[in-house]
Amino acid sequence: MPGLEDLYREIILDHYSNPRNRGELEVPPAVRSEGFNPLCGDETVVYLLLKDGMIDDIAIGGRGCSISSSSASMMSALVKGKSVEQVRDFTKIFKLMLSVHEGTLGGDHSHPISENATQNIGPARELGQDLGDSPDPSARLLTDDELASLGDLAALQGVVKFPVRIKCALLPWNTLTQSLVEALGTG
Amino acid sequence: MPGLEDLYREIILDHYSNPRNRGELEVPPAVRSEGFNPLCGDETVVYLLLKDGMIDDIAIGGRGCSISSSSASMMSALVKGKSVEQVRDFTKIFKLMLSVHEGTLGGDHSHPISENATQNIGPARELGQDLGDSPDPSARLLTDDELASLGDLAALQGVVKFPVRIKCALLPWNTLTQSLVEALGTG
Amino acid sequence: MPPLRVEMTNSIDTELIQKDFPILSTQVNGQRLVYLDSAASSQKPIQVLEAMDKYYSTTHANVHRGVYAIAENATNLYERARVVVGRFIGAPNPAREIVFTKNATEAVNLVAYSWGRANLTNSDVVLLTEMEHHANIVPWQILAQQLGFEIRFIPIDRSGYLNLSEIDSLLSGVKLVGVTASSNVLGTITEISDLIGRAHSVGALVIVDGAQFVPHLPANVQEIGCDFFVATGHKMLGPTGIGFLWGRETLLDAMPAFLGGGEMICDVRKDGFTPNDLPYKFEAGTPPIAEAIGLMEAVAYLEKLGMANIRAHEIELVGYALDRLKSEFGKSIEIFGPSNPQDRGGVVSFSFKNLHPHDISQILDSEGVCIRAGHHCAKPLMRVLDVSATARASLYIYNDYADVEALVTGLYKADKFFGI
Amino acid sequence: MPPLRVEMTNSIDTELIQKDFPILSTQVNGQRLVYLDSAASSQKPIQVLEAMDKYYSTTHANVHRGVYAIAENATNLYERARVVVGRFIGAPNPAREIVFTKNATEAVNLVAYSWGRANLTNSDVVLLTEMEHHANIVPWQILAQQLGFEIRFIPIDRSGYLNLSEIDSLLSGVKLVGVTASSNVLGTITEISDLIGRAHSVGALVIVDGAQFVPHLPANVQEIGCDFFVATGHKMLGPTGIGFLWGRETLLDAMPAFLGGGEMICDVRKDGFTPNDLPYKFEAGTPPIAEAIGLMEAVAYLEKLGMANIRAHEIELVGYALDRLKSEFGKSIEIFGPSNPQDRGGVVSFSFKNLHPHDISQILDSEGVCIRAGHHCAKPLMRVLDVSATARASLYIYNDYADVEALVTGLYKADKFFGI
Ligand SMILES: Cc1ncc(COP(=O)(O)O)c(C=O)c1O
Ligand SMILES: Cc1ncc(COP(=O)(O)O)c(C=O)c1O
Ligand code: FES
Ligand code: FES
Repeated sequence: MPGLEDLYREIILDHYSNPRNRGELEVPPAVRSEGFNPLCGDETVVYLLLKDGMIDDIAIGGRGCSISSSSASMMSALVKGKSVEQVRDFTKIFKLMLSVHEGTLGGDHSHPISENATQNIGPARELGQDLGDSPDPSARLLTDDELASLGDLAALQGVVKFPVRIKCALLPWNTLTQSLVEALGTG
Repeated sequence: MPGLEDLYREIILDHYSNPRNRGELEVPPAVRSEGFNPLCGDETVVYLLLKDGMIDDIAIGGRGCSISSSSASMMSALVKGKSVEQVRDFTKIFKLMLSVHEGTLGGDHSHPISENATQNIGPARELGQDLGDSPDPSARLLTDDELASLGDLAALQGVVKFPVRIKCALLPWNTLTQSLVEALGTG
Repeated sequence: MPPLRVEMTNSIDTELIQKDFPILSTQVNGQRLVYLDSAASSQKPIQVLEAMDKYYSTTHANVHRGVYAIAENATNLYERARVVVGRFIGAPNPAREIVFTKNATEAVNLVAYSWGRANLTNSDVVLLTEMEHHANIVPWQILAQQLGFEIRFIPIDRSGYLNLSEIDSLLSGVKLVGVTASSNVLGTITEISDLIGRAHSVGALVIVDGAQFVPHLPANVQEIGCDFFVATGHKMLGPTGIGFLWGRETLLDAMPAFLGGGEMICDVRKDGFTPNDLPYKFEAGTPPIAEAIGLMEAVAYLEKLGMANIRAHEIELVGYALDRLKSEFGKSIEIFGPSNPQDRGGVVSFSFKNLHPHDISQILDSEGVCIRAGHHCAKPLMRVLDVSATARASLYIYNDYADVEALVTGLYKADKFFGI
Repeated sequence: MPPLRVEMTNSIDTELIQKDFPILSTQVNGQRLVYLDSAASSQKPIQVLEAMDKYYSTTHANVHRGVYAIAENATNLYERARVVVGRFIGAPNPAREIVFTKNATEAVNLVAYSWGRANLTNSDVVLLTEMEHHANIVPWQILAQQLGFEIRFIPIDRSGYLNLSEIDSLLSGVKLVGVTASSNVLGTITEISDLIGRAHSVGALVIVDGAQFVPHLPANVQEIGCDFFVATGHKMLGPTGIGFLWGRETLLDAMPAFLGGGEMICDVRKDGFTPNDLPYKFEAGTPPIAEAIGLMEAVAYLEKLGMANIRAHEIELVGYALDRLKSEFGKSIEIFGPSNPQDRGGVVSFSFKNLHPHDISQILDSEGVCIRAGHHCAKPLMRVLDVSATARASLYIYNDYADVEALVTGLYKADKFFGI
C-alpha cells in the first residue's frame, strides 16, 4: 500500500512552499504558453526565453496543486541554462518515469480495497500498461543514469502509484513542450 | 396461472378462421381508416358506411393475429345496424372490460415466474392500475348487463391476463373510433 | 478540540441504514470508509443490488415486444418503474411523461436537441444561472453555436443565493430558463417557484435540474410548476446508467424525435418514419431495463425512510458540519454558500488555508475520508467564486456525526502535513 | 417424429455453461425455460452479475475526478473495461477509440448527429441496406429531414444475401454506407469487406452495425476495414444500459461534440466550451460505470469460451435447427435467409403455415419456449419479405439440441391448437 510519503516527498513539499522561478517574463521576447488539466481545472503558465538554442530564462505562473506546482518549480530549475536538445531528453525521461508499467495498476501500487475489487473482475489485472497516461508503448524502467539526470524531479517517482495525480506532474512539462514549439516556430 | 384457454376461447378461434365482414367497401360513400399496432406492425383497416346515424355497412381489411382479427370480426358483427350512439357505448364497455385492474398485474394473472420476480421488488404489486393500457382512472368491473351487451366479444375478457395482447384486441376498436370521427366529419 | 457530539434528534437511524450499504463496512487504507461524496454519486443499498440481480436471474428479456411470460414480466417491471419514479416526483401522468435516459445530462440534451431546435431561433435568449452544472450549460452552448441565440446568466450574490434583483431585464427576450433546484457546489436550494412564475409571465418555459434535489428533498413537479425536470439515478441510491426527464405531456407530445432507432417508432418505411407515442418516442433502442428496476427499488427505499425525515436529518447534519468546521478552523476555512442549513442541500464546499483541494483530498483519503476536490463541473461558478477548485464534503442518509468528526480530524492532519 | 438427436461435436459444453446462467434453471408455466430469444437480449452469467455487485459493494464512486482510493479504483476499472472491450474487437487504440454509450442505437445516433451533421449536405447520399435494423435507418432519416440528403438502400436477393450487382451505380454520390454485419432477421452474415472496399474507393465512409455480430463471431475492426463500428452490451452477455462505438481515431478527433455536459469538456466559460480529449469528448455526464465493468466481465467470459468455439457451436446448432424444421414441417414452414449455416448468425426467422407469429409465440410460451414474434425493428425488410412479422428463434452459447426439439414440439402444438 502506497503511503502519503510515497507521494509527498520532502523535496516536493519544499518546492511547493518555495517555488523557484515563479513569475512572468516580458512577451516578447519571451513566449507564453498555458496548459490546462481538464480533471481539476488547474492551469500552468510557462514563460520561456530562448537564446542560441539554450533556455536563457523561464518563469512559471498559474495555479495548481502541490504536485503540479513542485513539478513546475523543479522543472524550471532543471532546464534553465540547458539546451533545447537536453530539455527534450529530460522531457522524455520524465514522462517515461511516470508511465504506468504492466502490473502496477492492479498490483502493488493499489490500495487494499482495489485489490479486492479487481479480484475476479475479469482480465483487469493484466491491463495496466494500456491505461491512463501511458501512450508510450515502449514504456520501460529508467536506467540509474537517466533517473539521476532528473535531479530533484526523481522525487516525483512515487506519483505513478497515484494515477489521478500523474496528470498533475505532467502538466508543466506538457506546457513547456508547447512553449518550445512556439518559441522555435515549428509544429 | 392463466392458461391458453383463457386467451383463446373457442369462439375467438372460430372468428379467426371464419372472419365476418372481411373485405372492402367503396370509398366514398364509405370512409376508410387504418390503425397500426406499433408493437407488432400489424394493421387493421376499417371501411365504414353511415346512413342516418346508423352503421349501414362495415368491412374489415388488414392483417393481424388471432386476437385482433377475431376482435375485428366480432366487432363488425356487433356494430352493423347499430346507431353511432350505441357503437360509442360498446366501445366504452369493451375498453372498460380490457382495462387492467388493481392487483391484477402483479397478482393472479401472472405466471409463477412473474410472482417470483416481483416479490420484494419494491412497490411493484400495488401499481397495476397505472400501467399499460389503462388510461381510464375510473376503471371498474363491468355489470352483467354490460358484459352481456358485448355478445361474443365477452370471450375476449381473458386477454387482460396477457397484457401484451390487449393492444391486439383494442386495435380494431381504435380504428373504428377513428373512422367514426372521419365519417361524421368531426374532430 | 473535544467534539461537540450530541445525539441526533431526527428519525433517521444511520446505524441501521449503514448496514444496508455493504461498501460502508469496507476498509480503506486500514481505516473505516467515511464516504462524503454522495453529491458525486451515492452508494447503493443491498436492496437495490438484489432487485437487479433478481431481475436478471429470474425474468430478464428485452421489453415491449415479447409475447412470452418473462418478456411480459420484464415489460411490466420496467413500466412500473416509470410510474414509481414519476409518482415520486409528483408527475401528473407518469406513464407518458417520464422518459428514461442514461443520466441527467442526456435528459437536458434531449430537451435541447428536440424542444430547443424546434423552438429557438437566433433572436431568442436562453437564461441560465451562474451556479448551473455543466450539464445545464453545455447543451445550450452547443445549440447556440448552431442556432445563434444568446445565453445569459442570472448572477449569484455573496451568500450563494440567486440574485433576482435584475430579473425583469434579464428575462427580456427569454424563451427558456434553465435553473438548478439545488447547487452541487454551494448547496443552495434555489427559490425556483418565484423565478418560474416570472419566467412564465413572459412566456418562457423552465427546465429544472433536479439532480441534487430529488435525492434529498420531497420533490413535486406540479408544485414547483416547471415545464421540464431532470434527475439522475446514481445520486439517489440507484444504479449508474439511468436518469430521467419529466416534461409536461403537451410539450413532450409536440416535440420532434431526438435519438432514432427501435422502440421510438410506430412505423418505418424506406422514405421515412412515424414516431411512436409518449414516452417511447424518446426512448430509442433497448432501454436501461435492470437500471430502471434498480431505480424503482431505490425510490422505494427513499420512500420507506420518508423524504421529510431525510431532509430533517440533512439539515441537522449539515448544520452540525458548518458549526464544527467554523468553530475548529475559524478564519482558516471559507465555506461557500448559504450559512443557514435550512437553505442548503447536503453539500459543504470550502477552501482551507491555502491548501489545494486535491492535496486536502489526498490526505483525507489516507484517513479513509472521501471528499471531492475540483471544479465540480461548474467552471463558470468557479470563476465567479475566483477559485480554480473547491474541496467538497457531501452528506447523505448514511452519514452521521462521526463522519463529520473524521473530516475535522483529517483537516487537522492536512494542515499539519503541509505545515504552511 | 423421432428427433435426429446426435452428440454435438464442438467444444462448447452447454451443460456446464447453463449452470452459470441462473435464469436457465427457473421454470415458466411449470416448464423448463427454453430461451430462444438471445438476438433480442442475451441472458447474463452469474460472473457478470457478481462483478457488478462486487463493484458496488466495494469500490463504487464517480469516475475520473476523485483523488481518493475507491474513486481511483472505479476509474481504473472503468478505463480498463474500455481497453478490454476495444481489444475484443481489435481496436488499434482502444483507450481513445472506444466510446461507451447507452446502447448500440445511441452509438449510431452519435455518428449521425456529430459526423453526419458536420459532413453531409443535401447533395450527398447515405447508402443503407434493406436488411438494416431501425437503429441504422432512423438516425439517418432524422438527419435527412434536417439536411435534405438522399437515402438509398442496397437490395437483398431471394436467399437473403445483399445484392451487390448494381453496387457501382448505387454508390454514386455516396458519402456514407451503413451496413449490418449480421442481420437480426435473416441471420445473414453480410460480406462487408467487399462492400467496404468499394465504398472506400469512391471516398465514402462505412459504419458497421455489429450488434448481432460481436456476440457470435470473432470481430476485428481492422480486418473488417470499416470506419465506425457499433455494438451493444446486453446482447453479448453484458448488462442493459451500455453499448459502444468504435471509430477511427482521426475521424473521432475531428468530429464535433454531440451530447454536452460534464466529463466531455476541458473548459467551460460563460461564452463557450472547449471539448475534452478522446474518448471523453463523447461521454457526457456520469457514464454507465457498473455496466462497463459488467461488460468487461462478459467479454472475459466470451474470451474464455473462445469466439471461434462459439462460432463452431452456432454453425452446428443452427444447421441442426434448419434441418429439423425443414424435415418436420416441409413446405408448411418458410425459413428466411441463407440456407447455408456457414453464412448465418444465430437467428432463424420463419413463417409457419398461416399462423400469426404472435400466436405461435403465445403457444410456445405455454411450453416454456421463448421466441420473438414481430417486425424485429426491421420494417423496411418486412415489406421486402412481404410479411408483417416473422417468428424468430435465436440460438446462443447456452442452447442445445434439446432446445431445438422443444421448438419443434411447440410448433406441433401450435399447429394442432389452431387446427387450420
Ligand atoms: C442488428 C441490430 N442492430 C442494432 C440493434 C440495437 O441495439 P440496442 O437496442 O441495444 O441499441 C439491434 C438490437 O435490437 C440489432 O439486432
Ligand atoms: C446539479 C447537477 N446537475 C446535473 C448533474 C449530472 O448528472 P449525470 O452526470 O448523472 O448526468 C450533476 C451531477 O454530476 C449535478 O450535480
Ligand atoms: S490537482 Fe490540478 S494539477 Fe494537480
Ligand atoms: S400481434 Fe399484432 S395485432 Fe396482435
